[in-house]
Amino acid sequence: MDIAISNGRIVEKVDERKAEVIDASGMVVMAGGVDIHSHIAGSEVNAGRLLRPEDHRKDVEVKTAITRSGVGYSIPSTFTTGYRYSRMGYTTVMNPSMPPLEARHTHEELNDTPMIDKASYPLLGDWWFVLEYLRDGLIEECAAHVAWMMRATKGYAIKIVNPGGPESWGFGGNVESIDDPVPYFNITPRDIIRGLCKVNRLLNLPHTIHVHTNNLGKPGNYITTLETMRCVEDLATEGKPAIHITHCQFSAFKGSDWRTMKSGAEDIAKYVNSHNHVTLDMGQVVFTDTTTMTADGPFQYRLYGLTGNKWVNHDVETETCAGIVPFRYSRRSSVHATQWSIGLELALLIKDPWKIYLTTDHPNGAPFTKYPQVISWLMSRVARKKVIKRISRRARRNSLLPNIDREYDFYETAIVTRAGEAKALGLKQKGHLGVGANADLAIYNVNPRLVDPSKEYGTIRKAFSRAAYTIKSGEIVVKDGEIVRPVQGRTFWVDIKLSSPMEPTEELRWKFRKYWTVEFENYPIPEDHLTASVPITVEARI
Amino acid sequence: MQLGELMPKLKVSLLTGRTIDQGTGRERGKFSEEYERSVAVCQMDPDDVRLLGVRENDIVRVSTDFGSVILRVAKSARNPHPGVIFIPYGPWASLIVDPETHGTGMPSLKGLPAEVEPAPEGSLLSLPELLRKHFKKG
Amino acid sequence: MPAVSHVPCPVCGDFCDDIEVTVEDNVVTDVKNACAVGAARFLNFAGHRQMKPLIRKNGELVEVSLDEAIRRSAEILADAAYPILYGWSSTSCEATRVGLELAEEVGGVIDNTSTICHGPSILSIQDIGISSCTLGQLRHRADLVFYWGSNPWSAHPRHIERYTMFSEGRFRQSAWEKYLSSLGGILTRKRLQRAVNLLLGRRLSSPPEVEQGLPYTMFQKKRKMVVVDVRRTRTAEAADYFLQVKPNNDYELLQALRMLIRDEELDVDEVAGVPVELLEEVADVMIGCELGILFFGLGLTMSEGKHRNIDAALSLVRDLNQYTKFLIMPMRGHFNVTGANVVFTWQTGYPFAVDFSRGFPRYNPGETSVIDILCREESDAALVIASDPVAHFPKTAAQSLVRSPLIVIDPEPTPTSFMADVVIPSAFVGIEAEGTAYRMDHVPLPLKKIVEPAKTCLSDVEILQRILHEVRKMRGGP
Amino acid sequence: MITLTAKQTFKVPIEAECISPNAFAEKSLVEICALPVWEGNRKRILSELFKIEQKQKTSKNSTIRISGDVGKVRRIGTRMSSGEIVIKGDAGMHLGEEMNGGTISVTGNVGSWVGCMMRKGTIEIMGNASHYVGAAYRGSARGMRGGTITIHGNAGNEVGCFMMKGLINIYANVGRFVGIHMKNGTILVRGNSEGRVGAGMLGGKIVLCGYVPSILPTFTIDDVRPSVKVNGEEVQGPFYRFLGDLAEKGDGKLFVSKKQNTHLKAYERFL
Repeated sequence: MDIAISNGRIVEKVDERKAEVIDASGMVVMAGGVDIHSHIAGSEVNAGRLLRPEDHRKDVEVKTAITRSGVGYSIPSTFTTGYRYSRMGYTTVMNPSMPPLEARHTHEELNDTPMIDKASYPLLGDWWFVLEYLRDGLIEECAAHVAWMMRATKGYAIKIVNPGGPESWGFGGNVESIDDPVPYFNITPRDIIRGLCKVNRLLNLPHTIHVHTNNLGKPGNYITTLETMRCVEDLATEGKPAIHITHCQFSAFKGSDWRTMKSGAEDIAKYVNSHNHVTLDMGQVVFTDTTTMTADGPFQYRLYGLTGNKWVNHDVETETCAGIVPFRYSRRSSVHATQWSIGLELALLIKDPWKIYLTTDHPNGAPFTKYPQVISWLMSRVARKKVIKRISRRARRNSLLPNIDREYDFYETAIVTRAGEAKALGLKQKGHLGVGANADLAIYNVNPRLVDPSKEYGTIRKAFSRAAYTIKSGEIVVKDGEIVRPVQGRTFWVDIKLSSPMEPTEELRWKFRKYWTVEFENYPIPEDHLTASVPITVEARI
Repeated sequence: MQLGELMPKLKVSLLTGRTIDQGTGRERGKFSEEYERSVAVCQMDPDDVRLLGVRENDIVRVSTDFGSVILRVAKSARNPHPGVIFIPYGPWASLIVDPETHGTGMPSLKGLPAEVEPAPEGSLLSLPELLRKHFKKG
Repeated sequence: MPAVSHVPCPVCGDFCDDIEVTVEDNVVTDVKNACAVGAARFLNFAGHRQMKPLIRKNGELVEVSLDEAIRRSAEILADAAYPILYGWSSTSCEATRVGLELAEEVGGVIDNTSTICHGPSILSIQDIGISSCTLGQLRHRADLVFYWGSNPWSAHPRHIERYTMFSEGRFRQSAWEKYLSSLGGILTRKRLQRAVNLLLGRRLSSPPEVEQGLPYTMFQKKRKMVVVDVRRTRTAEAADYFLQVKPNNDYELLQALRMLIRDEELDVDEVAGVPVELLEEVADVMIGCELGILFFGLGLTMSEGKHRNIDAALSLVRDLNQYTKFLIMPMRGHFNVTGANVVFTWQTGYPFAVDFSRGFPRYNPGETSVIDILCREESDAALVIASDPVAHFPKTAAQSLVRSPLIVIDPEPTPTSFMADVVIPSAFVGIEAEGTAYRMDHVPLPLKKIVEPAKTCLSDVEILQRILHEVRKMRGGP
Repeated sequence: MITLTAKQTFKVPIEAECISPNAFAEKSLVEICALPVWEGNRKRILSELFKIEQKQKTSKNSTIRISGDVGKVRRIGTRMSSGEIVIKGDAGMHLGEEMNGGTISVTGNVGSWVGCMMRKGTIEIMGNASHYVGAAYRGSARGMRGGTITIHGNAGNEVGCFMMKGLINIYANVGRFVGIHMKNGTILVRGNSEGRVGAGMLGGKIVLCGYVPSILPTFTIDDVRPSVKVNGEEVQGPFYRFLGDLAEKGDGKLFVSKKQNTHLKAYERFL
């Protein structure tokens, strides 16, 4: 079959005599890859870059006639990030944690991240405005201010990280469960999640709330994860998702301590298989030297305690915090190996591929450049067995993988790397090849008729590492895994239309002066600060 | 015996740094009177000034292993800090600091061993004079 | 008359963004809320300017057209085998972005002024990490404030008032009246008067604030201030504890504190001229606080030990987090030195001292840092922007800099432009040109354009873009 | 056997990691001449900068002799695993970086980062070395991991920074922060030190036969020893033995000559 492309979109047909023709026969053609959760830009990512010269030294990109130079490995510089995603056939990447006060920084970096479309999720779960309005039950006021914040920071979705944790971390504390009150604010994580879930619905945002659960990275936390999913069950409407649990692997630990730590994937999969209001992404671990970074300050401090590695902490006034710790996943460690197993177990035990998406929570589980390897594990039992043979014995004994025969086919792979993500994000023009879709395509040089992914997983891995062609908005940008044409890539943000648009009240200004150390007028980011701004207008219900 | 040996010399530790005057001075322009006055100065502990037998605004020569420079004496408002002199960042201080970075990129600008002596014969150079003298350009 | 408000102040790392500037027919006539230095910048920037481009011809700087100056600059950079591009801390991030592209194009070494201020801090952050925050976090929560080898009252005049001791936050009260009562004696009162004038003697704008009785503040204890310095600075006088450390002995003091907070015994009775009893008392205060912050300045990065002093400070603060919440922050000097580090890092992975000579970024301060390169006489050309190395580099480095062809882009004449071979006057960023800059705590803010620059003075961004374009033309590129 | 002679005195830095027995191995003279080097931002071939003579076809065990002014030639012998490099005169920075075997000897002085992150082999410098002898790269906590570095002259600051294994043997004086953050291995200094010896050390052994201005307050005295064994050799003392760096909860051993440091007598009251 043929796919016709004309000025950036997929169309019925074009005049073949005039058109440039790509012969993709014997290759796999998919929509451009969509990443729902990858830390590629912003103050936190950049602090990680600064922290790790030893990480960059071993992996460099040399300047060419058309591309800029840069460095990897686990936290690539901006240009390199764009090029490497594009080489893998990805055309859209979501940047999941943006401290609102430093949003300007995030967008400056995204302006310097070529080849891909992108968007960012502002961190709103511990913003004092949210805590106070939800505490006082003022959902609509809360929604109005969230709408203002989305516009001010040019954000795309509501990100909630360890709800209540960052505020408690302000004085070095944390919350232990979703009903543990936040000091000085008498509100619980449950209230925050439910409140923002309602706000999300009032505002008609394209994506659900994007949640990093409490107790992340703690043995036994799968209970918290189940509670978190349950606590918004009643808020789901017409079978649509109401919550996205991100990098679920890190929130699916069983056991009471590190010694007894096991996989909780089975219980979570069981829940997800029987409910339609939840989507997940994997947060897959790959055995390598990487860098962990989250807005979960207390978790990162605990990680420093475990590893003794260098540790960065960055608290952001009235809003959130962030932490960074370099980390090496070793197959000999039973904990790390179990984590590796959990990610794949989730992806294989959850029946409906539209409910779980492929991520490594770049760079937390592994750099995004490891996706092709993860794909090969999903598509091949043999590839998985090969690793299982070499991991810690304890982890092998507890792993569910040996008894899982499921192997993804190319369609399922396409869903967990593009279609599913695009759907969950409400990006209607992405993730498919239907007429009207963005002409973002990836063509991989592997023949599904001749290649058996289960046996030839090496071929699969190679093919997905270096796309034969990547087409971005109708232009060939990558050929045979090399950049042939640098493009800017757009930045999406949601422009929320309220029935009565919120005027900055005297109260807002007063609070501003009290809460932040910058002037109200200097806080919002003007649209022209984004090199390629694409507002997505949504009509709110208020 | 020579005159030089009669002159008292003071072994001190040299600090350089920012001052509010240097800050406001530079805002008047690097070639302004204010800037010159604010940076071509050696702030000393009053007792050290007495010890050296000079008065405020007298001329002294400050020398290190890396050079020497003529400066105006000022009693520092905040004391005591005997044996410590302070010269604000600027073309004058830069002539006598230690360029050694010990492989860090950062020269050694604070806590340098130095010597202060009265220099009645010396005269304060204007900035252009100073630059021409030491850089043979401009 | 038109008053522009909420103007960020393009002078020091505090980057206060509440300045109100009055402009009458393109001239700044009044400044409110700024400190002495800030006000001086806004009121005097126009006074001392170089308006026309200059090129040195047989020994003399003579006026030339902008095109000729641009072309000459491009030639110098394109011909160089190891050029230096230095400055960047007093210009916009947008300019730095172009600067990095230019450095990459000409295969040069690009370095910013942190190389001679907080470069060592960055080196040790890369070994230890750092537990830091934005300044508002401290206004709301800090009950213990350390200033170590930094004197905000002179270098960051509004710091104490806006962010620490004299500021008021959700959980903290201003320490004003405690400070007043804590002082006795005429002399101190005189000094206090000076201090007060410095702080509040400024012309203030902002109408009296309307209290709305919102459930906002929950005051707890007041703040304590500790100052460690080799001199009794003005800041020291406001302190609850002042530790006068022997010059070049900060490292010992910090390491000793690391043991004392763990209640361990020292074999000595005095460290760096400070009796151990006093240190033990201070250690208790540190453990006892709810949120402590340690601000450190060049007193620590420049004295003997350099980055290892910072190692000790960062480790001390990290260790303290076992007992309480403790944070640390370098007091950055120039208003956008943080921004320079940030842009360098996202484009190259490294915050300063980046060597593009092999077509990709390499970083190794001591090898690729500008002072070392100059002292080894390795560079054969230099571009200096918005900085004055001749005034601030050690003599040997400055001499080496002026020996090879030197391009200077600066709004005003400086000792460096005085020595230059090409001088390109630019617009004052933050006054005559807009852009983005980063406060010392990494908070990005917009730089504003409040007056029109002279026709002959382009913005740094435009000048650099034109040089880059010219270089590419010479190389037959696009 | 192959000899390289620098054709001129270089101004800008030269990057020549290709000068190593491994890179020359099994190559004809023509191939060796064509090896890439960098002169500042200009890519050159080896023969543009050096006069090259080859006796017989080089194996990976053959000897490379270098003469002329190579004080600015960096990364000579990087990652070499066998063979020998002999430099007449000074050598530039990063000499023998990540070296994995073989020997390098220099008759003159060397720049900073000599033997940086080396694993095996020996480096001998007849003159002085600059800073960061046997250190780690920025941000990495893994310095020298084995082998021997001998310096007959002085060495600068941070000798053995983040050292993990091996021996550094310095016959004259050293700067500050000898053995900073070292985890293991041995550093023997026969001359004096400028101070802050063993700062932040977690383990390993530092022996200082000369004078030190002071011991860090975070070290505690533990014993006086008549002599110390350093890789087979008895170094005669007596030495004060300190343990530290307690600020890092380290248990490194620091031996300091008693004779040369009478000002440390005060510590004896704790024995």
